Amino acid sequence: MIQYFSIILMLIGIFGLLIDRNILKLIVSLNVFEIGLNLFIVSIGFVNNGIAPILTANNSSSNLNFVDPLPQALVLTSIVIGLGITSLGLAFARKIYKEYNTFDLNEMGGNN
Amino acid sequence: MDLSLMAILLLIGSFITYFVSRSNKKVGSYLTILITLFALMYVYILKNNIGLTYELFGVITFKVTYLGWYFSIIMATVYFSAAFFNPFWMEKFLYPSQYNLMYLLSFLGTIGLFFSNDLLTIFIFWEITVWTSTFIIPLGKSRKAGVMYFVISSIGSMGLLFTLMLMYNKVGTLEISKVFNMLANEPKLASIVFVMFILSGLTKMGIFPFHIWLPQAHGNAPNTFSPVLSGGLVKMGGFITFLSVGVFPAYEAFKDGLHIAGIPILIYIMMLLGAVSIIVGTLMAIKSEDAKKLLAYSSVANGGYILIGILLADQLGLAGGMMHMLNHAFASAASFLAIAVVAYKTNTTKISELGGMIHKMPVTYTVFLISIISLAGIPPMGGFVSKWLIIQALADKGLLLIAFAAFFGSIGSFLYVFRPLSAVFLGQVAERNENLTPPSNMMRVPMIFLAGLVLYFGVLPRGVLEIIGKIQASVGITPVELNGQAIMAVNGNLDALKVFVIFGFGFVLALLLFLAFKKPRKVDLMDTYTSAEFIYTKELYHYAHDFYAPFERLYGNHPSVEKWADQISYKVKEVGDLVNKVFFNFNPSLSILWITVLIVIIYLGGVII
Amino acid sequence: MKKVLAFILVAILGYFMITGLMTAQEFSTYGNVNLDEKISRNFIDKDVNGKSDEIIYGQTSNPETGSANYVTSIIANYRIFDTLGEVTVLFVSALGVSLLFGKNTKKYNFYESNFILKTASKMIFGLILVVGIYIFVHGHLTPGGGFPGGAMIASSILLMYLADNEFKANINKFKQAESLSGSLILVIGLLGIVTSGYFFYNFLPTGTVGETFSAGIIPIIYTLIGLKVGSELSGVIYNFMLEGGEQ
Amino acid sequence: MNLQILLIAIPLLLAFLSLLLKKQSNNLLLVAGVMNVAFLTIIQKGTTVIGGFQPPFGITLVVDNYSFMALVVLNILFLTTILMSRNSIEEYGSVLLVAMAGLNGMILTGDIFNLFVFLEITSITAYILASKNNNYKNAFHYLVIGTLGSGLFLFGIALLYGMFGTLNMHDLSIRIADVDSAVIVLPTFMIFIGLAVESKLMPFSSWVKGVLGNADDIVAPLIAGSYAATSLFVFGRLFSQVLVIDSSLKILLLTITVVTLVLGEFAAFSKSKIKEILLFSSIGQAGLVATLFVSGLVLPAVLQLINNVFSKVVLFTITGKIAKDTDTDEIAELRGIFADHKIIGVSFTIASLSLLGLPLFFGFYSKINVMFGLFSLNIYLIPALILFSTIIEGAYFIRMLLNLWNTGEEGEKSKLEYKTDKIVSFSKYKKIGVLVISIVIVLMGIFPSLLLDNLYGDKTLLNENNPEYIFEIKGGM
Amino acid sequence: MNLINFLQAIGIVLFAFIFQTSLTGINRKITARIQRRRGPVWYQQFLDIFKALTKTSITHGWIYDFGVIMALGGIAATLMMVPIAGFESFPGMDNIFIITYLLAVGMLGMAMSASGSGNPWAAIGVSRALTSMLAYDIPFMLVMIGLIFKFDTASLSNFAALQQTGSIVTWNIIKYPIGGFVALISLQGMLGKKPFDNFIAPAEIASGPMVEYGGKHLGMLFILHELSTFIEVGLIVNIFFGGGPTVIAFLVKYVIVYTLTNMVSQVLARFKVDQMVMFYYKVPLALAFIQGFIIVITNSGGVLWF
Repeated sequence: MIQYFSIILMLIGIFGLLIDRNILKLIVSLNVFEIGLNLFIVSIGFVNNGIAPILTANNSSSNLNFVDPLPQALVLTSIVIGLGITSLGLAFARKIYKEYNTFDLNEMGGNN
Repeated sequence: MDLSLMAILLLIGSFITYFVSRSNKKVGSYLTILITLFALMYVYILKNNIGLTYELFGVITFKVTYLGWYFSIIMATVYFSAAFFNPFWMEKFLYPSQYNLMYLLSFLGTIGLFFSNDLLTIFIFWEITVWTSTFIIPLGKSRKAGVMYFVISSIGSMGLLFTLMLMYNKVGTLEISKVFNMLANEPKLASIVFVMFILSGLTKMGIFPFHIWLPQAHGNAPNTFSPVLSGGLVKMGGFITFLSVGVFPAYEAFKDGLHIAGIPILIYIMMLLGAVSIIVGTLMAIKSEDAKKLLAYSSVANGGYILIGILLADQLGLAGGMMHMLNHAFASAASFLAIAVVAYKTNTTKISELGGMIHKMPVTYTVFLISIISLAGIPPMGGFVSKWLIIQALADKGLLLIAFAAFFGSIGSFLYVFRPLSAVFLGQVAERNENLTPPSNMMRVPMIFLAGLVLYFGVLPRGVLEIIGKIQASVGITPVELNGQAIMAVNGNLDALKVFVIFGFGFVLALLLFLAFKKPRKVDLMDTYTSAEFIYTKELYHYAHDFYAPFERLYGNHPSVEKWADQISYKVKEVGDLVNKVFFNFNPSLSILWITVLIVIIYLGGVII
Repeated sequence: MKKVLAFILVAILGYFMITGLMTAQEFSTYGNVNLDEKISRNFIDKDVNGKSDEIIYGQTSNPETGSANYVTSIIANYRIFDTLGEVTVLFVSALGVSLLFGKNTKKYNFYESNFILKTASKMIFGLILVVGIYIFVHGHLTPGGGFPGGAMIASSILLMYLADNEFKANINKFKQAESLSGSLILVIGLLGIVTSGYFFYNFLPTGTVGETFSAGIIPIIYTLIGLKVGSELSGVIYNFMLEGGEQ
Repeated sequence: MNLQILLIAIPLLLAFLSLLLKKQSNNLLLVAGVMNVAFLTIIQKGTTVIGGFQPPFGITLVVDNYSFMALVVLNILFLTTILMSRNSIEEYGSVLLVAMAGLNGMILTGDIFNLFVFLEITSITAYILASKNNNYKNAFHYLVIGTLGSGLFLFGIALLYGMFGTLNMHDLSIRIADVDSAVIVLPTFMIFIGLAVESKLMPFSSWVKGVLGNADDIVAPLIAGSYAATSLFVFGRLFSQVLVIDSSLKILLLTITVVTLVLGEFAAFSKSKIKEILLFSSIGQAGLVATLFVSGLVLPAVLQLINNVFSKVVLFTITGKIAKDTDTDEIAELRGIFADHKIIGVSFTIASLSLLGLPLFFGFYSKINVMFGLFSLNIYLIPALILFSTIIEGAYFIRMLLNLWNTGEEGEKSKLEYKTDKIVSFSKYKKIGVLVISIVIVLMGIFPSLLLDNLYGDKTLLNENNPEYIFEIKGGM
Repeated sequence: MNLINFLQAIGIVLFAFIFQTSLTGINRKITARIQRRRGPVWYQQFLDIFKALTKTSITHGWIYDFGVIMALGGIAATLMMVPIAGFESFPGMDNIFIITYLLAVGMLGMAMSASGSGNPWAAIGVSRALTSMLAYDIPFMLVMIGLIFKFDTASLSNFAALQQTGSIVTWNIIKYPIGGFVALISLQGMLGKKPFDNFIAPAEIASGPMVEYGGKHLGMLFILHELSTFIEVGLIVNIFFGGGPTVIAFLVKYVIVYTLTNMVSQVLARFKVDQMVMFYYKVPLALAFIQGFIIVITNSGGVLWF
């Protein structure tokens, strides 16, 4: 079930990208999209009544029913990448604000 | 005599010329004369090894044939004689060394084209010629002309490339003698290939509706290059056209299809295009105000004759077309050179600004007279023989429409021929041209040479017709029948030599009559009867503008292909702007919209399938 | 109007995507994944380079990778090249931020900071720092690792910035730490080539699964990553804190 | 022991170190570039695994004919670019170092998720470069589109992993080979979008205009040269080897690419600024190359790609410099600019003519190969469209060249006194660089075997899709 | 081609000159009668010509003289090729196209000399002359194409011979009435008779090609005019009226045709040059095409009606 909600999150992000003109909102929409995506990736790896892929004193054998650890690793990577991009985007946003004194793409004009 | 060696030598020579001209442009321009002369002689000697093949860089293959030899002799002659003018223009050019380089490279391209043994070689040299000459044209008055020239030529090369690829994919070889054979019994494919292949010929020869580049390019190119363009490069189209009916089994392939007066419909349509370009060229030449543009339009018309003659592909027509190619090459080159002399002295080619040049440069006038009445096909010049052959062939086939165009062209040519004769050379000399120095002998030499050739082939056409006969025999057409100097046509024959003698005899009679009476009194040109008007300025005496006003009125508002071309380019621009607005908006969400839409489309496709 | 259209479009898209997922058998029902069809099975059994028997917490010694946390074993060992990549991503984006704000000099002052806030945040600062360090040191045993740890360190710095107007972290120290730790990571990788011909080869003994000093280079790398991430993020925060100096 | 990892590791290491020695970063960049080109001579073809974990579990770096070609092209391009425009690098040395590492990684990696990571690295460096000279708005535009694209790319990867449970490309290709290709339509298209944004296919390339339209003489050649080359090479590897699709999707992809080609040329025709003409033409060229890759013609695609990127580097370097010095790239204002920069002008001309595929230049060879390839597939519509677009291309390129060489308005003789009064000064690095590249273009045009013999063993003109070009992503399994 | 031929040629020229000139004189009288005048004596034309020749004239430079000589020479040469009643001074040279094109040489020479005089009126006149040439030649040529296609010959004597097989019905004017009609209209134009005489009409003397001429130049142009008239009428007679088995028959036909054209011209008004072009391209051209198509179709086995 969860993967459908993640899809819906992604769609919300795309919707935001479609209608928003405000740079910050655009960045937020991007983040929403990415979060949905990450959720989806994690959801791929879930195994029915599986447990977290960590060996501890309680569940000490690798023959236990672990969930797929690989998607989690991928998600970690993609989260960090998202972070980097967000910081860069925000930096751009601040520069643009310095230049145009607005966050609204329409008010900047200069199309073509 | 190795042909590929010659190609290499030309290549090296052209670059040597370039570097020499970097240091001293005069010397470089003299080098162009020497190199073209060398090439001319080299090609002439090549006649001994007809049928040999050569190879270059593993890709390019040459074969020496009568066809190639004939064409390259023409081309080399034109380049050689035009080269005499280069030294005088070196000062006027922005890039003299580049001019010399391109001049020789384009020459190399044409020679290679004529001797090439496979379609790929043809294409390579075709493109070389096109782009090299493209860089010469804008040195003149117009950049747009260069662009138009390149675009229309590349339409042609597109057709060439398409044919090439198609045939290679079908046959697996590119050798000209083999590649088209299988088409004889595949009419559908053959028609595609025929059209695509001859397209290149039409574009280069300036056949309607591709004629628009000639006036632009010829009219605005540097005066030293216009002769080459009109006398030389246009003939590449003739070469392709010859291949497309001589080597290409056109008549066999279409023998089952619809025929008009014994001509397959497809070829007939091409002939009609030729006819149209004769008429269009004539009418436009009649009304054009610039001497070079006038000559360019006359090349359009003559291109029509050449196309028709070659497409007839029979004993007379082909001979006529091929010979007309030679005559037109030399005649138009000579006339362009004459105009070049005038332009060199007076810095203008507008007819209405000139006049009375005969008093300043009688030799140039004579050359111009000879060459231009040969263009009009008036005896005893070469143009008359070839036009006579073509018209005989038309009468023999009974092609009325084409014949109408041919007659219209030849009579109309009297009109546009007379225009520059009278308005540029005759009449009063304008004040600003009063003290012109006569042109130097270096300019006179090539003009007299070419004019002499034109006259010679008009009086003694046998030599050239023998070569043409060999060419015809090589493609399985009965060679034109000769008897002494007389040409034996199916209905009636022409003995150019006798015609010349009789004409001379009549001339002598008239001369005697003239001398028999009192010597006339020489009066000034201003001293004329003007029906009680008193005019004191020579310009007012000079009737040059709107020479054929009443006739031009009749077709004043004609549709013009130039306008269509402009509209096409404008449409392309519009589409481009649309793309620019729709896809390259500065607003990211638009492209996100596109992405989303595309994904939806994908899903829809998934659902549908 | 535009919103409506956009909504309709997105709705159609969503409909298609969800139905598409429902029809595809891999995604239709949540969680019926058979790990044996996936390469992760070998990650869990730690038998990528040949069969090894069952891994037991606290007993198995010198397995392929020593970390008890499978995710860590993947991040810091099996797919460490990805991790290097993401470190680079952080690095370059931090670089970009510092390029954008490099000319800035003056620091934002959000509000007048008072004494209580300063002292309290100083105390919390220490705690957060310790926890962060713990997290990336124990990354191979417990959840967490270099990135969360680094993020915590950065958050402590952020706290100090917010709380204390006079607080001045030495940005050059950050930069040095960043570049040194990054270089060290690569050096370790190259050492692998020197020792055994494989980039990032785990050349240290992997020890017993579950012990603190196990898993070979994983803790070292995680520590370095933690330092690097921490300093990078702190640098980013620092840059965002600055203003003025822009033309 | 294969050293291709050094192509990535060394620039990365130098990038990290360059934070400490800020002053030296540009020299470090040059060092890295030179070292990478040097490494090309010593690395041998084969596969290496990271961390000693066998494929498909570990990450592999693959050097085969294809990627070796790509590496050669990329590193030489990169080095020449930074050498030619070293004065414009300013403080972006470290970024360029990372970019170098990322680009090499994109080409080398044999793991699809790792590809995503490197894609992100390169695109972030691209965003930063795009923001050079206060071009923030367009950079942000690029960032939004690029991020969404790579997000979709990741989505595709996730779907693929969910379906096939592996990330190694070769493993993936094997597993994909025995399922119906209709199954992978969605992930394939997602990945297509992700790469299309980077390799400038329409309609995903709206960023190009803003970014390249205002880029200077280091950013423009990089993005239109190295970045475009890399993303197209990766595109080729994925779509002609891994995600081999033969379904309605293929038709759609072909439609997109061909439409990109034609419309790109149209748009370029309608422009009057040199940069915009060039950028639209490179969009068109990207469409052409992508078309060839999707139809499975690898050799022609690679040749066309090489021809395109080398010419574009020359053109963009010169144009960027001109625009920088004269604050304009309107053709009409730059009439006869080459009159006193003959060398630059000649190189510009040679590059353009090679793009047009005229003989004596390498472009002719690639064009012929493209045509033979397409016709050998017995498809006639696409070649016809390509030829048609070549005409338009010729129109605007020749128009540009003639106006840049010759002076004077229409109808005036081309004389020196009408020359534009704009002043440009080219450094000797630029002169040498562009001249060398154009000489190479001419040489390869006259003796095309030079290139191929050294990389692949002998090729003659008329055979395409030679088996040796069908590269293999062996994971050692 | 030996001396005899040339002597015969001179003879032909002289004969044609004398005959046509006197015929012109007669026609001047006929014209006068039509206009209810007495008119000049029949040899008036000779007097005019010799008077002109003997007067001192002016010249505007060598091209002015050369043009006249070239024109007269060209026309004379053309005349030498026209067969009269099967008698040819130069056998085998009577190809229709050679004759028509050689005529053009005369025209061109005259035009050159005229505008060599530097008088704008002359240039204007020449432009009119050439334009009308473009008008009247083409329908005639088209008809000729049709006939050549039919008879597989372009030689005038052959044409004449082919029509002398039977009675009058073998004449082309009977067999191809449309073509004949077109040819006659064209002849009207060639001879510069009304309504197509705008370039050499008497009223144009002051503002036509002839404006500058006087003295022997004018005289030679008169001769030229007579000779070219002979050629043109001769063409028509040879092609459409079966030439002449005997010289007498030829000359009779000749007189009839010429006088007819002259009479027609007396009752018609004059066209402006553009009107003339329009006329020729409307009616005669269409007729010529019809005639041509009829010939071509029937010859290729097609049936026109029933």
